[in-house]
Amino acid sequence: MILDLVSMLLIAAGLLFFVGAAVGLVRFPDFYTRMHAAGKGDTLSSLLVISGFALHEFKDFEGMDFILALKLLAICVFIMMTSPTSTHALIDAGYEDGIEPVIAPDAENVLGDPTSRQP
Amino acid sequence: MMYRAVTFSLLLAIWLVFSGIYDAFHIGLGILSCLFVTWISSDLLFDDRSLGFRARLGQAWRLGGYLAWLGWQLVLSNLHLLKLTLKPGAMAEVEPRITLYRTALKSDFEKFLLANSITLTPGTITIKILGDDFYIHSISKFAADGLDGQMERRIAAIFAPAGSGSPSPSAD
Amino acid sequence: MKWIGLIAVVLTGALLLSAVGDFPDFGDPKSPANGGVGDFSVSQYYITHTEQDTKVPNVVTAVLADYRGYDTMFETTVIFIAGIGIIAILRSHPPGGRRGPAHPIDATVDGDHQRIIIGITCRIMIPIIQIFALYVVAHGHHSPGGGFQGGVMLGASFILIGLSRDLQAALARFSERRFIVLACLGVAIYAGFGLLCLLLERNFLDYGVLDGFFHTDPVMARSHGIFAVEVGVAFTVTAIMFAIYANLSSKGRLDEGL
Amino acid sequence: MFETFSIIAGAILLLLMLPAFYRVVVGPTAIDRIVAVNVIGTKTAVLLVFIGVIFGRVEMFVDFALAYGMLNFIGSLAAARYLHRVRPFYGKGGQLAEAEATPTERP
Repeated sequence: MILDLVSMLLIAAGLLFFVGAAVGLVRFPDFYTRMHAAGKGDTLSSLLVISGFALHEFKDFEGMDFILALKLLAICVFIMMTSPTSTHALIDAGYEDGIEPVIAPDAENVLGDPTSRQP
Repeated sequence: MMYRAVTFSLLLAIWLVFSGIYDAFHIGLGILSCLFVTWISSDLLFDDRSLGFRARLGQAWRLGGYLAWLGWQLVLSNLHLLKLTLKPGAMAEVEPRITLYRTALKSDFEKFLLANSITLTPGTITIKILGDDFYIHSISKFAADGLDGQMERRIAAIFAPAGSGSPSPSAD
Repeated sequence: MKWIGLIAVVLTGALLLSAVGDFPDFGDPKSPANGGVGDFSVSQYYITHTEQDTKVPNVVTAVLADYRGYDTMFETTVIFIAGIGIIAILRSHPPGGRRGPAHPIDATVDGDHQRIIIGITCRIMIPIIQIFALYVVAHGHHSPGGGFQGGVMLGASFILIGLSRDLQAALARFSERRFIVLACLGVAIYAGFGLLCLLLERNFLDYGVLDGFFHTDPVMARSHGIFAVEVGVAFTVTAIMFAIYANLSSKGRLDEGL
Repeated sequence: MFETFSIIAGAILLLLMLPAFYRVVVGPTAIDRIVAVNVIGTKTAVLLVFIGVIFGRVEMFVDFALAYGMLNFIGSLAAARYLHRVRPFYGKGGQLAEAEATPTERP
């Protein structure tokens, strides 16, 4: 019972982070900032939701439950490996595609104008 | 040869976790598949083969500790992002900037770990790596200030234990 | 010539459409497939008899590769023909001759991040994806999956090599010669098992007669026959997936790719 | 109890795809749409685990989720690589191109 409650709590927290990512995806001003919401909000929330389920599947403390929980954790590891990489690949492609970033007034873009790098 | 054996046993462990059916037929198929994958892509999993098995085991152990620390950082980063998105009026705190971060890490795998850790934690994403320079997009000033080199020190400690003093060669 | 083709297509289409009216209604419980003719129902038969007929727990796999194996064989052949068609069209007349890359690659744009971040992630992921793909192929009997799904993932792992480095690195592992041979081999395995049954004086793709070949009883032989056929499907799908990517991304020149 | 909770949570997750879908429709740049599709893909992978828990067949749906995640990863990498190398939308979607009168074209 306690295990169920904890896993529900984890799933609820994951959903909260999913909400944050979804709202950020709509509200943020430019492509680069939206990428923050898209790439990271999804990672942690997927991890929380799936580990919540892994905990729930652990109810009987049998061998097969352990294997099933490991299988669910494999998804977590997979997301943790691939999500930053695809985030990076997409943001880099956006930069090379000439999308101008919005920069705060008190900072400068050290990387230079993306469209000036045209070959 | 040893690396091939390690690859094979890792793959077999993955197969056994996924399979869930432990009769002779399926385990035999698993061994055949693992041999096949080891044959076609054993050079992919481990790139640098200069280190001994014991040193690798130590690295893997410290890597696990680092990943646990990273998980906690991930929670902090997402709380910051959640505040930025959901709190009314917090949108003014969104001050995106691109900063330069110069690292002392040498090997490719260390840089890879640093870049992915940066992408995962407080409001920062690695856009480019040119030599030792990381170009990082941060979503706010708070996030940009989070890059204080603590992460780099922890990564360096994985591959060069404090006792040895000498920088590690390269690591996978 | 164009007009003859058009007339043939229109006539065939009209012929097929004219048969639609004779079909049973959508979801009709009394249709031959659902309710059956007399006291014989096809779907009831599959659900109740699959386990004792073939010892395959997954009814869908049994229907796909055994009861309707003929259909699946030609699905595999369709994939094979699609791949061969793409290879034939793109390889015979690559635009701009065989010299020079399709997309000129700018080394300054690449930086080190392509090699470091994407390269290392893909390097670690590829063996894991391959073992997962083989797991999907091997467990077609017990979980949804089998030749088509596993083949797609195995082909995708080779595509990932091409994406993380360049097409040459992928072709070094899985050359043009190899993927064409493997595609043919897959179809040949499927049709060959069917033909073997025919030679042993049974129906095409009736695996029960292969009990001597697999050293088991006829029921297990059907189970093993389904597995062998799935492996053939996986071969073809893997090879064709990669062949389509390699040819389309380099416009048939097989040089640099994306 | 847990099943009801899973159904409700899954429904919320499904509704959360709508903001991403808004991004797919509105854009404004092509890569924004790709990112949004990627986000929908990640949510789908998680939703498959939900469905598995509701039907009580987690071990089966985990395979779906993993396969879906893999193909999603490969798809987004391929899209990024294509935009990076071929640049079909170069300067067309960025805010700079809207400000400039002359469109920039890749030689």
